[in-house]
Amino acid sequence: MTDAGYVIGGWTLTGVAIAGYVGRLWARSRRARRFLPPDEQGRSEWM
Amino acid sequence: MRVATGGPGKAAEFWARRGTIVLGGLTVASLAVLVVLGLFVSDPDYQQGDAVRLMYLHVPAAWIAYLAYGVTSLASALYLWKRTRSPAWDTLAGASAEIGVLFTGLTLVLGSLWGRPVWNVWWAWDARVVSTAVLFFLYLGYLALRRVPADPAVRARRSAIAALAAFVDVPVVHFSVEWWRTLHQKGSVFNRELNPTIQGNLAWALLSGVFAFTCLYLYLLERRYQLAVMEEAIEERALEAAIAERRAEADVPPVRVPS
Amino acid sequence: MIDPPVVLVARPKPKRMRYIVAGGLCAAAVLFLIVGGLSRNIVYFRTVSEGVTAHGKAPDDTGRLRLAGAVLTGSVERRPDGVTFVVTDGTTRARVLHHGDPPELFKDGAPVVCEGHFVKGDRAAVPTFDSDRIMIKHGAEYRPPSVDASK
Amino acid sequence: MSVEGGTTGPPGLARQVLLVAGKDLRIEARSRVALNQVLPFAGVILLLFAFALDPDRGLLPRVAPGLFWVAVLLSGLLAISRAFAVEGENGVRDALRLSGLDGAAVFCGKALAVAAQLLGLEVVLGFGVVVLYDLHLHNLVVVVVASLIATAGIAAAGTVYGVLAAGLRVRETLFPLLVLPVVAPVMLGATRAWEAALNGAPSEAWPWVQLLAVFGVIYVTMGWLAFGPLLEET
Repeated sequence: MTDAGYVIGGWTLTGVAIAGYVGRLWARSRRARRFLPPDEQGRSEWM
Repeated sequence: MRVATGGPGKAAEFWARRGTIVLGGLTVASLAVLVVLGLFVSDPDYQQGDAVRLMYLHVPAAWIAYLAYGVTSLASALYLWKRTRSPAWDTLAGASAEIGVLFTGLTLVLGSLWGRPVWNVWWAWDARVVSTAVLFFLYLGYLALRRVPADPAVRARRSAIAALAAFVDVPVVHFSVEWWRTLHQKGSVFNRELNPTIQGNLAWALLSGVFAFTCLYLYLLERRYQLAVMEEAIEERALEAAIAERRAEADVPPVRVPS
Repeated sequence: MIDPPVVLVARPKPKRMRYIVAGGLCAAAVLFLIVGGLSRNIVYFRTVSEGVTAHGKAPDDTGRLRLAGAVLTGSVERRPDGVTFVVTDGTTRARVLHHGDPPELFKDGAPVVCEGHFVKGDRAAVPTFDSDRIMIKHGAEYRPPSVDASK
Repeated sequence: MSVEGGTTGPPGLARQVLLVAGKDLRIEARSRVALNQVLPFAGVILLLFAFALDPDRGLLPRVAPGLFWVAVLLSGLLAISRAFAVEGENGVRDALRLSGLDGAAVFCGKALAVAAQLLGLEVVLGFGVVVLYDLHLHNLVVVVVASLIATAGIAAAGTVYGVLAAGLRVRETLFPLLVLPVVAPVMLGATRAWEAALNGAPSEAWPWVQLLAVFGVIYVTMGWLAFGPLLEET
């Protein structure tokens, strides 16, 4: 494998890991909001 | 957009919401800048060539791991100290530790991917690498401890003590390259002379990485904290509902009284 | 009926002194760890001088070790089964007989860590080291090639 | 459990330590779990290592110090879990908490009892590696000193995390995950000290003994401070 291969692999992996974590947080938050009335939902804005 | 119900917290709430939105935007923008600077604009290193581009993720990830565990320890200490005790500190400690574990894992994997082309090995049993792996498992244990169902106050106290005990390893990781002879290079920014040994546009790429990851950390921390607050509220509601149910059962007069 | 256990005293107030003493003790322990002689011991590799000196004392010992130094410029010689070169730390030299392909970043002047053992009974001033793995030990200096060229 | 000296005020700290340690050791002596289960387990570990590492190649004597300490740790985990399992029964934990004993004294007492069991384990296992792995013991002083200090560190850290995990439903699985990374430096130091001593270079062992001592001090201090609050609310 060339240097570029390791670099691309590393950056892709980082992107996937971060996106995966954000996605998991998002899904769990969405699920949690379904169980709560609006005044207990905390701040739900993502961006 | 939903507006807070009013009262003194209204303005703070409004700005906190704005803060989250600004932080999210800043994170995405700075990550984009990092990709451009790190992958395209910056020059290859005079020795390592293109492999150095892994540093722009590896070093910021390690920095976030330190930062996250630092926040966890601070929050745990504030929880343990009676004058500042608040369940919010415990929630914050847990949220921060989870992100810390994510970034410690990333640090290890990225370090391994970087080590193969530049050291010629995937893994070296040197002090920096091993102490980082130990750090990963210490906080993995901490998270496992947090997940065990228990009385919230008891769990918070246990977790806080475990977090402080685990933090001992952080300085060991950081100074391992100074104290001991390792294959791992010494700190390139926070070294003993506080003299960054990274030059040219490589330094800008690393700086943008540190900035982007710091924004990302703060954003993730805020999101994780809000999630934890909501999940705690759900648990509380479930508990209240269960108690109300038992109450209701007790209020029903017994159908048949045994003689 | 069993008597309830005798309660001796009410729980004493938190002992401030205890925290101070304990904190001081921990700090002292950590300080000792930093300034104490541990740096001599937790080593990933030996320098060429240390390795050659140790080998000089016990030439028949073929224990595995890692030897670190710079590749002497002009000493690299490719062979069918690997490469030979001289490593030096400025004062002492050792000849390295490496089996297998050297890593990509291996070149004249590169800082290397060789894993292997000294040849048994080699009493030469520049002893031969049998290596089967070469790692590159980089410094923490990063700069673009253009800056390098301007120097 | 009744505590002596109820009318004359609390006994001294040292006396409290010995009371707790004596209680734990008496329980162990009567239940014989350490003797009948932990020791045989340690023996099985030694045998497994020998099977796994091909005894003919002369590998075993070289790696024996590491195997010894891994065996001590693994079987020590059982002994430590056991030291806290006995308190989960019959409300002993509550009794201990209400006894008015100083948290630090309870910690020292329990750690002392654990250390005593670990030392017994080490003696038997040491005998095992000498016989089974053909290990030649040189520089016995260094070996014994390193083992004593390492045992103190393992017992202290094990006791802190033992009480941390005690009373939890998942303590059997959680406890090793919590405690093993923490005692990893102790295992490293003890193994290297043994290797140095057995290879006939005792002077190289002392820095490792110092490392062991540093970790011992840190863990004991940690337990001294944290044990009271941990015992109080769990």
